[in-house]
Amino acid sequence: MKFGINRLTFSWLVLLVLTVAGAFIAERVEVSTLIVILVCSTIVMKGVMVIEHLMGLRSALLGIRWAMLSYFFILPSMIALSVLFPEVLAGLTSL
Amino acid sequence: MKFESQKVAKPYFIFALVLFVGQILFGLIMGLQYVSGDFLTTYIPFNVARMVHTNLLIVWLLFGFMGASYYLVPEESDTELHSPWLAKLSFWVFAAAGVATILGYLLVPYARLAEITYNDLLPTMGREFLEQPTITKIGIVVVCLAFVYNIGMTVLKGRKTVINMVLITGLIGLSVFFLFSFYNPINLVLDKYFWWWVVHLWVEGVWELILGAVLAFVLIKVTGVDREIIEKWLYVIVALALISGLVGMGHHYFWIGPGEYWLWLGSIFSALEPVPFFMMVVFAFKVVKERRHEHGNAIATTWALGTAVMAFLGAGVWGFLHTLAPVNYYTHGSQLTAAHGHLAFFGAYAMIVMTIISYAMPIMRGRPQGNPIAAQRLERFAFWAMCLSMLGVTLALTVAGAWQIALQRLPESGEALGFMATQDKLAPVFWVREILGVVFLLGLVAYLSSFFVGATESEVDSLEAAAV
Amino acid sequence: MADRFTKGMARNVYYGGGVFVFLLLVGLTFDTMLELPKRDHRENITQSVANGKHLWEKNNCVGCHSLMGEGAYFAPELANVFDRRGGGDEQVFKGFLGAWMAMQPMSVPDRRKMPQFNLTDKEVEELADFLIWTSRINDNDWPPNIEG
Amino acid sequence: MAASFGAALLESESALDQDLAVPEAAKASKETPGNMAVWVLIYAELFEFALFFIAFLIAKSHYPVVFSEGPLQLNTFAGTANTLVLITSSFFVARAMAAIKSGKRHECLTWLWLTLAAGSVYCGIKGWEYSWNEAAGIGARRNTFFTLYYYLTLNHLLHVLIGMCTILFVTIRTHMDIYDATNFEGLESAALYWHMIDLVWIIIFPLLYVLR
Repeated sequence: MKFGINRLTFSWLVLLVLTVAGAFIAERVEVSTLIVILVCSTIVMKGVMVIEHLMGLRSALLGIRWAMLSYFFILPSMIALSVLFPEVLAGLTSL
Repeated sequence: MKFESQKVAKPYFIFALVLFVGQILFGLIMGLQYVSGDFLTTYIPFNVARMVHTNLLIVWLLFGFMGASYYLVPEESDTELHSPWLAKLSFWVFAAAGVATILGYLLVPYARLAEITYNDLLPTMGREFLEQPTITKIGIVVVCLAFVYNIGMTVLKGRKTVINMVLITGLIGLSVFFLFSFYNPINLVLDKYFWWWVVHLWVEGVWELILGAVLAFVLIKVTGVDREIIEKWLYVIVALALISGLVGMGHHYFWIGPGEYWLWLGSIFSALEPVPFFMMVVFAFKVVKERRHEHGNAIATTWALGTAVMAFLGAGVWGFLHTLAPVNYYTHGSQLTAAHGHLAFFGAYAMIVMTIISYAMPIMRGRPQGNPIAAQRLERFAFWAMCLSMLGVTLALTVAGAWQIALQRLPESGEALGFMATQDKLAPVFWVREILGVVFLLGLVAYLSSFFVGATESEVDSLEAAAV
Repeated sequence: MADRFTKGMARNVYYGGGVFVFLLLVGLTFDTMLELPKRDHRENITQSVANGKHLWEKNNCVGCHSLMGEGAYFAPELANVFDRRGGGDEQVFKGFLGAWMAMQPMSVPDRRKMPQFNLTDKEVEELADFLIWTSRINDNDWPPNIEG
Repeated sequence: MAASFGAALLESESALDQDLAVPEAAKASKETPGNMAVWVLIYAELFEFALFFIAFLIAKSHYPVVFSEGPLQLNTFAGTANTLVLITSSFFVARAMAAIKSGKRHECLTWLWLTLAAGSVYCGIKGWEYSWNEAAGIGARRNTFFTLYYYLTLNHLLHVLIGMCTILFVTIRTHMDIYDATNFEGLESAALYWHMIDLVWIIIFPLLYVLR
């Protein structure tokens, strides 16, 4: 159990660092393709950490875990794509 | 089946499913008229198709509720039904009146139907869901009286279980609140105000009691879980349904005339309305997990779980999505309302009727442990086809609604697109809805055909062995 | 559910809570009935408005249209059609409605079709009066814009 | 995501099937936290928010100017602070779960109260942010960006409040000694719901405040 608690604390610290770093970068640096990908990657990383460690889904039924994880891969990818290629999305959604 | 008189439920269930097919067919006609205005329009104008679609829904659900009550009340009360012949008689009366009314809708123009049935003596027609001629409404009251009398007498002479008591309060409420359909004042605001006393107090009030009671009954039967536990849950669920749902009616009073405090009351109470539905999901999964025996009718369990989940999604989640007054200001009367209506009616009420049919019908056909494996497999396919396609229909309508709001409601006057221009833009989404509607029909056909799948030889042998 | 929450308590919550909230609803309804005359301007309901409402019902208009957002969503909202098509002038609106009803069903291919109801001039006038009266109900400023 | 509603049901069904085959073994091997009902709720909520996110992205692609200026006017400090607070609250609630599983009820209670405190801090910051907006002349009807900003953040705030009520409820029940090392399903379900609220904010924060 000791390991479990350590793992929680570790995840928490990583999440804090990721958040602060993300916000710092976004404040200081002009948004570019690289930044968009970076920010969206931090969403994925944070999501996966919360799901796997804080929620404790690492040993859960496959369907439940898979659905949660795929949410955190699909949505950030969609965000990245739509921020990088807004015209394509606008074109797709105007009829 | 413990009592011979439970069998009167059978014609009710069969006729309910026949009407269900009709409802879906008319739904498909309307779906096509949404995108192609000329389709059948000279024979079945949209308003007629819609009237048939919604009235068939109400009537088949009532048949389903009546069948469910005739089946479960004798078993719960531990006594024969008070009067089986009255139940049979009211079946034929109700069926004849229902068919005549639908034919009336289809064969003569509505204004002519109003004249033929002397609507001017007591004008009650022409209001959404209450389009029935006054004479039909009186017929419904008579049938309900006979029904409640029959069920009430059975409960009085037998065991008064919690399921019985909740069901009977629901049925009495259903009959009593229907009386408001005869009140049609000239003042439109009053008309609308009390119109909701039928419609809202039915679907978000007393029908939930019926839903809870039937669900609890099926769960007791298929899981064998201790009655005490199930009854406590049932009480809490229906209590929350009433506490949130009655004043939750305020969410219909936002924009039809009543005062501003309804904006607060309606928002707060109806925001609580998902709670009983969520508790139903918790309850259903908990009971199934703690089941005491394996019932051979596994698909009935699936229906019961599915009802809880889909009712929560349709009534709870999709209701909550647009129930708060500031949001509802933009969503009221848009396709989003239609999205919520479809999933809520299907998930809560259509599915609870199919749940009890799935449980009771095999027993009435001499298969106490459920249908043969092949039939159950087909029924399971039908279950998924109907649930997923209805979710798809709801999603399509949700997209249509959001889009409609963005084009027609959010911009200021002058910049906003008109209604018809907006609807033209939504055509692709309406096509998706129509296609998913066809999938739903296929699911329904699969469901109906599952009744005709017989047992394999080995299953027949084992059944006979068990009988001996 | 904890054991200290007994079935008896659950039953009391059901019956007690149900009755209490129903009485609350009745009380609120009573209060609303007192308040409504100020909001629904019922003093302006003439015989013509009343006849118009019957026409609205007899022809099942709500089977396609919505009125104050309630009804079918197949055809435009009509509680504000007076503002949209009449621009505040009753005679203009009546002229419009008469012409509009007369040209149904329109022969635009694939457009949603409105049936021909064969209303007399007097009936069109009554229907118009009903819709004009409806547009003046205090409905907390719904819809958000003139398109309904 | 309709598939994942399906997944939840399928899951329950496949669990059922397993149980049919090997009743005892299947029950023992199930390590999924919470009950099936809370998963239905979580998927439904995530799905609802996914709809809003997609609507936001589509609107963003149509009004690029408004949506690139919008985030600059928001209080990024408040957004960042709230992210940190929510992540921390998620950590607290995970510690509470770890504590109850090893039978430390008092420790669990401490973590639960800390979770509630973090939730309150979140609401406080949100309130401050809204009043800061008001002082800066930002309102919901200013443009599409702010309409969606208010709809999303108010909706999320509402979920935080619902989550806090749930956590308070299970905290009281923990006080009443209802949960222990073998019986903690209700507590765990509340904890999972709380994590879901955190997860949603993890997406909202960069979407509204950072990416422009």
